[in-house]
Amino acid sequence: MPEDAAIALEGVSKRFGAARVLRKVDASFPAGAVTLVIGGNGAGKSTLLKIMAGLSRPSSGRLARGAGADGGEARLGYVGHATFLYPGLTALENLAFWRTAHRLPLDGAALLALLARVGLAAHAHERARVFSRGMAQRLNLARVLMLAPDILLLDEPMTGLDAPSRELLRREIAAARAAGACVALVSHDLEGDGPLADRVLALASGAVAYEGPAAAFFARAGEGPCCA
Amino acid sequence: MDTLYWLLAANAVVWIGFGAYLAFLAGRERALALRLARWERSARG
Amino acid sequence: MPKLLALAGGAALAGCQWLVWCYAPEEATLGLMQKIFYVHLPLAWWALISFFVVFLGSLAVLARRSEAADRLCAAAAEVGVLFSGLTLLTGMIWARRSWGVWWTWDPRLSTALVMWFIYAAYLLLRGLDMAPERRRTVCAVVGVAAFLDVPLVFVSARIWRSIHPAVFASRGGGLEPEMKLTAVACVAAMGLFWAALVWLRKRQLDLAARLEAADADED
Amino acid sequence: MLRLSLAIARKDLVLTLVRGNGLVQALLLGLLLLFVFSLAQAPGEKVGPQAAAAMFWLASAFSQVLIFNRLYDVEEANGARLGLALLPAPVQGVWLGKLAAGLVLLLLAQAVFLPAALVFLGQDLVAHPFTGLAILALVDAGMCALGSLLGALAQGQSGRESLLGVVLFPLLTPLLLAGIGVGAQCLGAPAPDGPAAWLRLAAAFDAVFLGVGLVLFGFIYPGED
Repeated sequence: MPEDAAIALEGVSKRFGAARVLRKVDASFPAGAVTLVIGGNGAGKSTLLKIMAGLSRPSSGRLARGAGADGGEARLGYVGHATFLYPGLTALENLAFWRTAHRLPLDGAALLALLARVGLAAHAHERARVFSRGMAQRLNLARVLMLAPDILLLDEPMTGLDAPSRELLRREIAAARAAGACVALVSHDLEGDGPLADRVLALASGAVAYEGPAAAFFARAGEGPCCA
Repeated sequence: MDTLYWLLAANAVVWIGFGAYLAFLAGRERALALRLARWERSARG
Repeated sequence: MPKLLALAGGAALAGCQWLVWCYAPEEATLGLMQKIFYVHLPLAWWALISFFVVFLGSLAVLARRSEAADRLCAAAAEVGVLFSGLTLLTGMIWARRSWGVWWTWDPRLSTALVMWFIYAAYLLLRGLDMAPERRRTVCAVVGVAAFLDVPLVFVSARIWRSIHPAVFASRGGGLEPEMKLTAVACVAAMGLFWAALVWLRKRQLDLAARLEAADADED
Repeated sequence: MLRLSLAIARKDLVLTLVRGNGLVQALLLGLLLLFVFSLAQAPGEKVGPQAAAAMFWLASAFSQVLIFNRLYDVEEANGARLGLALLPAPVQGVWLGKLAAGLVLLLLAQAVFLPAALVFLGQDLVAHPFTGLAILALVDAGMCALGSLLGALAQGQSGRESLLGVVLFPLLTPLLLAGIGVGAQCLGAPAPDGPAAWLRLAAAFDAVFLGVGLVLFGFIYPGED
């Protein structure tokens, strides 16, 4: 795997029964950079992210992860289609559970500050059951941010968020990159999320269509019909 | 001869059981042969 | 090859019928009815061996993610359930005739019944609509747990009726040589037949899996 | 791993007892079983101690199926199961946590079933408090070790309650026999051999299936979606 890569895939394929979702994907995701993962519906973006997170085993090929900032195993933050929230627990209890489960020290004041950062300070003691989709997603974001991940995997995190929430998320992504995290962001919104990206990985029916700097990709995309 | 009657019943049960499973196997075999034939047709043409 | 084995097994079983009816002497106390024993015992043994094969296959599935071992488990479990079911039925008929009851809490009989339940549930689990990989591991876990349960079931059934006369044990030592020979021959013949059944079924499952894979490659 | 187990057990107990009604269904089902079985006694007659013990364990077994289904169902609402897969701790911590939560819930349910069995089935507790508690602890531990393993296996399946029951009950046979055997003695059934053999058997079962759960749980949980 390349020197600066926080996560690298070598010839990764995935099949579900008869369906081939990924075909021999080679890609590397450098630390301290945002990689935008794009592709049409069913191109294999979500599956790719799940494999990178270790939630799904590749049918063939290899996955390598670099060390974390503290020298140990890289800490992973994953935002998928599900929010991982327990509807019966309050916002604060949800965060506290996941923090304990991740073996991180518990600090109530810090958690409240984090909730304030994602604009949920007033709802800290409400149950997640009553949260709107946008609120739940912001709480989900707080859950990931409190882990201070070295690798941040975001699978269409903007879905269901209003404009201010999107801005908040983009600010947090930029902050994570500045802190040296490797960010992989699956998105359909090239206009909104394009400016964030350092690199682009484009998938078409499970195979890599483009991997490289974002600037070159957008220059090429500007000339012809977009390959996404 | 009552005992013989019971004995025959027990043996009959065993052979009916074997027969049923063999019939099941034969049914599967036929279904597989059909599928194989269909696959070969589609693979050639 | 498996068909040949099946034929050999069938022939051997037929040959054993001669041994059972003409060669082995009539048991003194149990009478003619004891001749069920020559079918009952091999069925029980090979059922137990089937479940042992499921256990070994399940371990292989877990350790090496082997798909072939999973299909072997499927075949062995089916034949095992069939054999233990027939063991139960022949045992019940024997019990009805000899002791006047259809069912008695004999440790071996009860163990066979509980095993039948366990592996019937195992087959049910196999028939469920799951992702193939998930089904393999789930069934393997149950396959391992089920076999480890067998000795516990047997011991518990024994404690449950500790006063029950050990009908089988006392006769085990008292078999006449002709009877012993017949019993051994029956077990061997049944083994041939068992191997043929498992082999046939395994081959079918292999073929089905290959067809499945071929269909997948076409898209 | 122990910290994870503790966190999970705590969270599940809060979700079930404080925020949910998870135990109500299990309790009602068990009580109904006991009540319906009490109809088996003809007027003026008494159910034997063995039958009463059997009904108590049957009620426990059924409520256990509901309890473990509920415990694993909790993780499905928003895909929290996948979140557990991402934890740095071994996934066996989940098994142990669910085991502990299930054990607490089962004991709570039995705290209701025991008096109910005594009342509905007209039994008297003959003094064997130590033996009774020992067999209760051993049988419950084994039931929860296996329930926690198989509960994970049934999740995501349609008809998983009955599926879990069908797979679980035959495997539990030795434990249930031990529970019924000693339970009957505690209710006054004559016992020439005493409970020692049953206690040993239940302990052996616990040892086997605690080991099996610890080793095999990693294979079936969390699973992919």
